Amino acid sequence: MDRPLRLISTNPLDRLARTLEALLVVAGQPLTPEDLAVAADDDLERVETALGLLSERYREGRSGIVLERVAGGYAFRAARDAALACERLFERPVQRGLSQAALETLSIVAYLGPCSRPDIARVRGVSADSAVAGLVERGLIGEAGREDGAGGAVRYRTTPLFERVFGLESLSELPRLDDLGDGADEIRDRLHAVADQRTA
Amino acid sequence: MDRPLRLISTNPLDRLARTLEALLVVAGQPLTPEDLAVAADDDLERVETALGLLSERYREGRSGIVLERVAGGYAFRAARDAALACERLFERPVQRGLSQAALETLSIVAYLGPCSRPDIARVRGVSADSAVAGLVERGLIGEAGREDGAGGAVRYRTTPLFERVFGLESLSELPRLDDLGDGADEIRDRLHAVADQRTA
Amino acid sequence: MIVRELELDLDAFEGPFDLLLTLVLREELELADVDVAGIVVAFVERLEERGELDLEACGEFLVLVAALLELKARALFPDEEAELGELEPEEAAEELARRLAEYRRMKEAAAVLAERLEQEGDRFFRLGPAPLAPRPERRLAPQEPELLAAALRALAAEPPAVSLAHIERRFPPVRRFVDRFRALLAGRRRFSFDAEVGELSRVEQAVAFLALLELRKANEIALEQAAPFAPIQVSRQEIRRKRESDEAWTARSA
Repeated sequence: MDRPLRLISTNPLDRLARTLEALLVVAGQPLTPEDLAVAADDDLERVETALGLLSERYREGRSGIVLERVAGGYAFRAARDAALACERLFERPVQRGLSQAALETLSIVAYLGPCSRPDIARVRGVSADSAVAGLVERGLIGEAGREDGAGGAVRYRTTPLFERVFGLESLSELPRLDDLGDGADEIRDRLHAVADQRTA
Repeated sequence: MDRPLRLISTNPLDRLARTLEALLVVAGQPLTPEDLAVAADDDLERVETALGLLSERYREGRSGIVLERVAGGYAFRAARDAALACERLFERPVQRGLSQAALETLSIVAYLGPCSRPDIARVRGVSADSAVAGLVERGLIGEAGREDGAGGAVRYRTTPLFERVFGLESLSELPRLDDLGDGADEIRDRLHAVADQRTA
Repeated sequence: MIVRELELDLDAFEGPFDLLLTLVLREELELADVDVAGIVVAFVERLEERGELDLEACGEFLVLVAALLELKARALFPDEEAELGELEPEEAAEELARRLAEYRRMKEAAAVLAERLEQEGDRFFRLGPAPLAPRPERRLAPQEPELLAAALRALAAEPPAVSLAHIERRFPPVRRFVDRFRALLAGRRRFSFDAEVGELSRVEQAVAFLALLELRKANEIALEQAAPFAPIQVSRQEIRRKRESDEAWTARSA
């Protein structure tokens, strides 16, 4: 009677999926399919298939544990409908109270790639020191060597945690800089609207 | 035919179980039933019942994620049959080099003697907090009392492990830096002067 | 229509225009955050509602907004007046516009991030290792002590002067050409400007021409051109040459 069940439970792909569950629940950060294949000592294609199974099993609305694709890999997180419960228990030191200055600094580092405090100050027009220090402390940006090799100003880049907090699969998911118009078109349109009203 | 299943999936206890799953997958330490009851805003008895359900669902042989009852409460862990895979995941290749930030911090502590984070930050021109934390975690530097007695900042010095890694019998075997000045104090002054210039 | 009572509804400020001016002047409101274009649009819309052209109000408004814009531009680039001063006004304006556009794009990017944070706020995940996970040992290969010495030497090295290289590359300083032309004229009485700068880029030629004007203004050179677009001949000013040759003579005889 329980034959079919047993068959399923000893299915090698299911075994692999269980191994992946185990790896994902102990990992401190997202794991790439390659990481998982190496650790599970299995081939990449099968790992991808098993990840497909797990994504289905651990999805919003079905499970309290959700498997998400983020920061270049896969990671477990809490289901969105448990957010309120999570808020009662856990601090959110990373994202709480990010100031406008911090967000601007973060955008500059995310878009311009490794850049120094003087680079950031040049774009923002004001010193970036405290914003940078705050972002480093939160772990959203980290050091990436110095300008001109040694001796120059320290450069910063965004961390995988940044992608995780903002729910990005990778930095390339950010809107392209070219698509962030300078707003001139919108202003022009509004002015034209007024002008049209006038002649009407 | 699927009536009973449907009943289960909308059963409030199952909802509670999902919330508990979510809380447990986010937690960095074991959670007590009391913690869980507060966070889930539900009563303790129901939480205990739901934990029973989850212990059944997340058990050895059935799932790669196992719910474990430990001294401090409940926590998810990897299934035992995934132990080898987990070992491979955590087994890190021997790291070949240190980051720029780590190397700078280490050289300051090694050459200038016990220093606090503010000391290191002053020479580097940027916060040393994460570099110091990283070096402490790997055992290359350790605490060495506080500045000005009890209330001051913690100072750090290099450890015996540091000497082993760098192949030194003692700190006096560090390469000489006569070109930078005579003794630690003079070198420190010079480093401060350059750092001030860099931030100017 | 009273310009000062213009009601504004901007991201950074809500209220009458004169209150905004007061707050800005008291430095209680960061001008960098104020959307000046939004003020202009609000004014034009108000003007349109009234249905008649109030010239006096327009004049007053223009003066106030121009002042606000200038303040804003200066606030955005506090330390760079000297740098921008090296440039010709048009180039400086272009550089300012470029940077304002860049800043504006970054502000929009920041808004995108803020929105994303809002949407993703209900995603909770674990920071750091799992409660019962093994703590891996991070082993480090043997290191060379010389690395430490090199790191400290690098920290003790004089920092490179704040690099304006990217500006200079595009806009060589006028000074460079002033010096170069002076040196040329120390050796001979006259030279052909066109021949001298013929192989330079257009930008460099333009800056070289500015240097000529500078030298002419200081009365150090005379410029001749046979016809419009004909080659420009540059020669030393006679009076100056005389004095210099006297000095040279004295020096040589001593």
